[in-house]
Amino acid sequence: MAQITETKRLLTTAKAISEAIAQEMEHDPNVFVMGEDIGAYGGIFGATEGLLDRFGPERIMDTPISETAFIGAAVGAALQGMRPIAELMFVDFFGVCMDQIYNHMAKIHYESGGNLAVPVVLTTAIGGGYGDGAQHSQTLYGTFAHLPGMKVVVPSTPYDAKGLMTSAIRDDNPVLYMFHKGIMGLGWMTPNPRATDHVPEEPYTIPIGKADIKRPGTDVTIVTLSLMVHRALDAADALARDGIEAEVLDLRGLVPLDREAIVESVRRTGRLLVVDEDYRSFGMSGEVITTAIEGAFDYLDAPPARLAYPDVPIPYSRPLEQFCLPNPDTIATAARQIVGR
Amino acid sequence: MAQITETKRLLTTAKAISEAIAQEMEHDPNVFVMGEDIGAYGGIFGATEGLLDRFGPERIMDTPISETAFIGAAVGAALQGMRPIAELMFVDFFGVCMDQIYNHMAKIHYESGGNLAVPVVLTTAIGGGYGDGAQHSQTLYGTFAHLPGMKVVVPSTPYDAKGLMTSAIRDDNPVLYMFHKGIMGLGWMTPNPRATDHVPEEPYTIPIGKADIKRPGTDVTIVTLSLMVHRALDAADALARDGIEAEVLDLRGLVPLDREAIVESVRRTGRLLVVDEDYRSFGMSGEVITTAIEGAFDYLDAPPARLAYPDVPIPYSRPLEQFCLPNPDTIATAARQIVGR
Amino acid sequence: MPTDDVLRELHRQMVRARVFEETIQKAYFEGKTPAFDIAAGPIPGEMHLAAGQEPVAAGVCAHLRPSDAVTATHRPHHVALAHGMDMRRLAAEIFGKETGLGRGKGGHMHLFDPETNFGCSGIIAEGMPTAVGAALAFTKQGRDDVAVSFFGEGAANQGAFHESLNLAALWHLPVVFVCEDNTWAISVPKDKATAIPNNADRSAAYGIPGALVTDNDVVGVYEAAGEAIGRARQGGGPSLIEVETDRLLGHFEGDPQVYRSAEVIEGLQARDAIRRFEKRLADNEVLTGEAAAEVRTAAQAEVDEAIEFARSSPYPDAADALDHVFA
Amino acid sequence: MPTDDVLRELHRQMVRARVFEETIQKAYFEGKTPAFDIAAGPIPGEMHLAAGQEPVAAGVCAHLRPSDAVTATHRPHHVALAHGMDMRRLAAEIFGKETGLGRGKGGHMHLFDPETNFGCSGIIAEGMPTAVGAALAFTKQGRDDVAVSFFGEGAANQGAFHESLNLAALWHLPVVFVCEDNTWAISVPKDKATAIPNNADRSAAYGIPGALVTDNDVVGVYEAAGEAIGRARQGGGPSLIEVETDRLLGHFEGDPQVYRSAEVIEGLQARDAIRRFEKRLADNEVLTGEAAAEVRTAAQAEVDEAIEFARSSPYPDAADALDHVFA
Ligand SMILES: Cc1ncc(C[n+]2csc(CCOP(=O)(O)OP(=O)(O)O)c2C)c(N)n1
Ligand SMILES: Cc1ncc(C[n+]2csc(CCOP(=O)(O)OP(=O)(O)O)c2C)c(N)n1
Ligand SMILES: [Mg+2]
Ligand SMILES: [Mg+2]
Repeated sequence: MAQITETKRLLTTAKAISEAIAQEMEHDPNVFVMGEDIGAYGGIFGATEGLLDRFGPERIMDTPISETAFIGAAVGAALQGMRPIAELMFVDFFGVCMDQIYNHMAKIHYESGGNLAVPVVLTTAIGGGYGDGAQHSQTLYGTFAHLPGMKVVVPSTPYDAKGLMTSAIRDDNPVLYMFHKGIMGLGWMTPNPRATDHVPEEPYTIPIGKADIKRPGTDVTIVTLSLMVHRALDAADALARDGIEAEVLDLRGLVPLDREAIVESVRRTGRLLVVDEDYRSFGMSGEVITTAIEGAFDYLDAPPARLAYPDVPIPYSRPLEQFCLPNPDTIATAARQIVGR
Repeated sequence: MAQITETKRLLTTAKAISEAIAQEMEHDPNVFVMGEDIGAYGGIFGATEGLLDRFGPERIMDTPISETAFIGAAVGAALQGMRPIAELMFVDFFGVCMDQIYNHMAKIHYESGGNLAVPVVLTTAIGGGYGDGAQHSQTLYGTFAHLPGMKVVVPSTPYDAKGLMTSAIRDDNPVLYMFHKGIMGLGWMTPNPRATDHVPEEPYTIPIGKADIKRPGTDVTIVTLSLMVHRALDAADALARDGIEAEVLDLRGLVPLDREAIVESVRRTGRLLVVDEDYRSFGMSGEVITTAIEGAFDYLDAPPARLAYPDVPIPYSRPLEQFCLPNPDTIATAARQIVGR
Repeated sequence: MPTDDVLRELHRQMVRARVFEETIQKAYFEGKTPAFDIAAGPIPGEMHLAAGQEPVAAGVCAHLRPSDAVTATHRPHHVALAHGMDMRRLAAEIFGKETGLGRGKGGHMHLFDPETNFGCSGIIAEGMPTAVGAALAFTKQGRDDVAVSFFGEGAANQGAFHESLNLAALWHLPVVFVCEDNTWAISVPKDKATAIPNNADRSAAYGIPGALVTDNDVVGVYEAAGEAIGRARQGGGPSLIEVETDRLLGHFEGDPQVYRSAEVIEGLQARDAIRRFEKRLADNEVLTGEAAAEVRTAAQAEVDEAIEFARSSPYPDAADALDHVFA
Repeated sequence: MPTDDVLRELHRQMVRARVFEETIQKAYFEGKTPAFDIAAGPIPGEMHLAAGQEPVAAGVCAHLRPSDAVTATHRPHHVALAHGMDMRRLAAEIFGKETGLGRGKGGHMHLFDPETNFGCSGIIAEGMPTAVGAALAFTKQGRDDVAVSFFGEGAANQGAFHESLNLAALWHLPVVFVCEDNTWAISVPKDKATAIPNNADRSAAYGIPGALVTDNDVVGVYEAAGEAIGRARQGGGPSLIEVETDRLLGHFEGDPQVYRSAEVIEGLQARDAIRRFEKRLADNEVLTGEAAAEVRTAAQAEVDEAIEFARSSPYPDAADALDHVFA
């Protein structure tokens, strides 16, 4: 779990991310940022706030709405020794630039037989729940995790967000860094108390590919990530009141997938519930369950189950969207079913 | 299984597909085809061979290399009552036009509350094994199956290919029709004896979303699709020589997924092996295993297993690529492990 | 020069759109004050209003009939209304109600109306290929309908712009591409995004006519669009029109607009196209101040009725979220 | 007019590329006759040869140094060799050997060479943004290197073309975009894909200089490229050059070429740029027929040595397929 040092220094996730970027830019002149509205605006979700004033337009570069060109330019610059950070404003827009992300950023290192590195951090906002409709509300981490060649980081807290961003920038591989709008601590989003937390000022790293037990438990393992970690923790509190101790395992990312942590926890609890804000089928929920089957089949006291976003585009109207999203009640109910009480 | 009528009429899969398109174009003036090199060339993989001579350039339209524009145009034309067929030459190119495919073709019906239909058939070639490298050899059916709003059809035989194409064209929904280069019966690809087979001349349909038992068996269920069906059938022959009767279930597509067929077969055999030419993680193999867990957990005599393409970009060099692809030997070995003899 | 009746109709359409959006704006902030929570209130999510851009919609759509296809953007209300969309079903969709255009599934960036052949997309420039496809269908169906694609100046640097114009020109399709140049793409000004001053000049890259309308002039739009749409309808192929217009409000409601000064914003308000047009109509004795006020009153009544319809309509059943994935 | 030494070097580079590809072509068909099986023989997969297009590569790369970045396409050999790529490691990669540029992982469409700052992509037009990014890096690093992006005329209708040129022009980057117009995109001729006759004219859409080189003339390419590359190197920003060249062979080996007649193909062969250039050099007494023959002999020796290196090199271990996913 996150090491809390004595002095409490509270930051939102957005500030934790921009601080990590700023600290890396301070000591590494090769780091720069490109994206739409990441300059004067500070990033639509605040991930680059304050950076323009501090580093100027040469290193904090607003771009045209040309994702293929500027994300491809990040790849090209990385191949020349730079360490670009490029922001895809919403992950939902990946379709206009997926070729650069996936046929180039993700494959060149391999195609070159390891002779070239592509140290790009591609940041993007994920998640809905606020009525933004089918083209601005998805998570899609399963889509990217299925395709080899990029690491996929998906933090849930300010502390993890800073440490993982520092690791992502220092990583010699392309890293897709997906931040959920609901964990950024934005003043204009539905408040999430855990989106502001203690974040040490000095730079630190968190290893990419290591899951974190956000709440230890003995009766059932709830595997999830991003905003759903908070929903699961709320559910776990409710379950605890009924004497059910749920362990909440935060994957913190999907590539590399911390299969050991999943297997180890499921072996202990004997029960698995996967909570997934991405589409149910052919994604994260099936992979995590299969991982448990492969590593903990004989330890299972009940069939693993999943609570995921149904296989439907994201509806706009509030009752429709809320119906589709896992929430503490539905998570707790699903966990109770698995535990059988 | 495919009903074989008395008179044998042998067609390659490519001819079976172009025949289905031609027959639908004959009786439905709204059907037309757009794509690169689908006219005089007949489609790089022969799916539109002969159609230009028969229907002329007004209905068989070669396009510029502008996938976003012409696939988007297919969406726009479908919204006006046409029934376009658009060909994305290789699925590997999806990244240049994924927004039209996925944010538009797949979502407009839902966003319109069911008021608009988008009857587009998007055909695309999948698969490798012939040294075409990381950008021309993928299957990626898992990527598309994860995203809601489109049906995903992936035939393995000439008979299925014709019936499924007829169904796809008549379907009021967008249908992604993925044909594997290795099942087309092309003169310039490694011969596949099952890529030429009896195909009735009269139009017929095969329901989208219904799996087919290509070989009945009692000891283990091998779930797969596309070219891997043929690899699995070869493996099953080898297994039979050792007295192991493998059932080969051909999914014939992933959306809708025929979960009943998977569960029914696994309940009978008690054992499941998923063979997947797509990348191993976060894809089809995990979804099929999870489906078995959800529907047949108490019937399992062994943990379900998977043999899939490893999570690496497709290497060019023959020994490297062949190492990654499932083949009859590795399938038989995996099946023997599950059966335990 | 358009007739006085046309001038009055152009004015009426601009006012309808303005009043509709002013009213939507009020409703949008219900439940979002004092603390702004984008998810709260009767209208959640992003809200992109077009105040200042009404001349583009009114001037273009005056030449269209319901069977002509129109594709718009994330900022679609002014275009939808000018093209004749039922205001009640539009409002109901924005309120997420069962009676909305998409039964509440689409929302304000995803409006689809078979009645007026209207669609829009929240993805920049990606509504353009759909318009090209509609025009392709028209030629195949022997219809003399045209397709009009609205997009912002920021969209003109997206690949879909290039591919769509080339394909439409190559196939000589009846499409008119209308670029709403309001200077801004969220916080990024045109000159920080576009390598040349005018997108109209990019028409030469496709061998099609290009027209630039300056000063947010609805009559200029009306005339340029009339020519382009008439040409397309008669088989003369596609055109590109760029209109210099103004975005009076933030990119979306709640936009702090840190990227432009209060002076700039006040300057924009001061040259509000509707007020300037009303003065001109009054000077030319086409429409008196009183008559203009009546137009506004009538528009407000129409809008209030539509909003009331939306408010009083039921929400869809939650479980309906699972319907309409497949036909 | 280039010096005689330059003319001879241009000729030598064209001949090297031609001889290399003639030899690769023979090896490609080993194991593929009588029955053509694309997966069989020492070189599997698609094989795109550039016979006829050597003037473009030679004329442009004559102005480059190894630190200048070059991105090419699915048809990359002539460019790679002209830019100085080690022929042995190129050949070894095509043969899928451990000693290849990418240890056999990339193949002929995915050649990456840090020594000559060379890369290519099998996705049409998608090598262009990478070149823009290289140029961006050069400006940040204070290097006076330039980036050159090669692409076909068919790529000029892909969105990436538009976005790349706009971004390079907007940021005034040292990139030169070189369009190899060989008329054909597989089976689709330029006039069935491109709305205007010359892509060079599209430079105006970005406010950058455009040049058209006709008749597959290596000297014309050399001069146009010299101007554009010099300008870019001195901070003058990007340019677009289109060269009318010829694809003498099929799109890929095994292409039945049903889309063009034998006469057309013979016509192309008859105007082979290398033979025409040799005649011109002989007429101008720059290079005698004998000397030209020697150049070819020397090239063949170099090529044979490279192919022998490739053939005699070991394949990578099968399990190495799992390496190099991550650094
Ligand atoms: C492909 C894509 N990239 C980015 C965005 C985010 N975005 C929404 S509106 C907008 C600005 C659009 O500017 P413009 O095209 O000028 O239209 P305007 O907002 O001025 O009406 C951006 C960048 C998007 N929706 N789609
Ligand atoms: C995005 C994309 N679409 C289609 C293809 C398939 N394809 C490979 S080469 C080619 C033709 C390219 O023509 P051109 O750009 O003129 O280059 P040339 O082959 O003539 O050198 C096509 C369509 C591809 N590789 N990438
Ligand atoms: Mg704008
Ligand atoms: Mg070409």
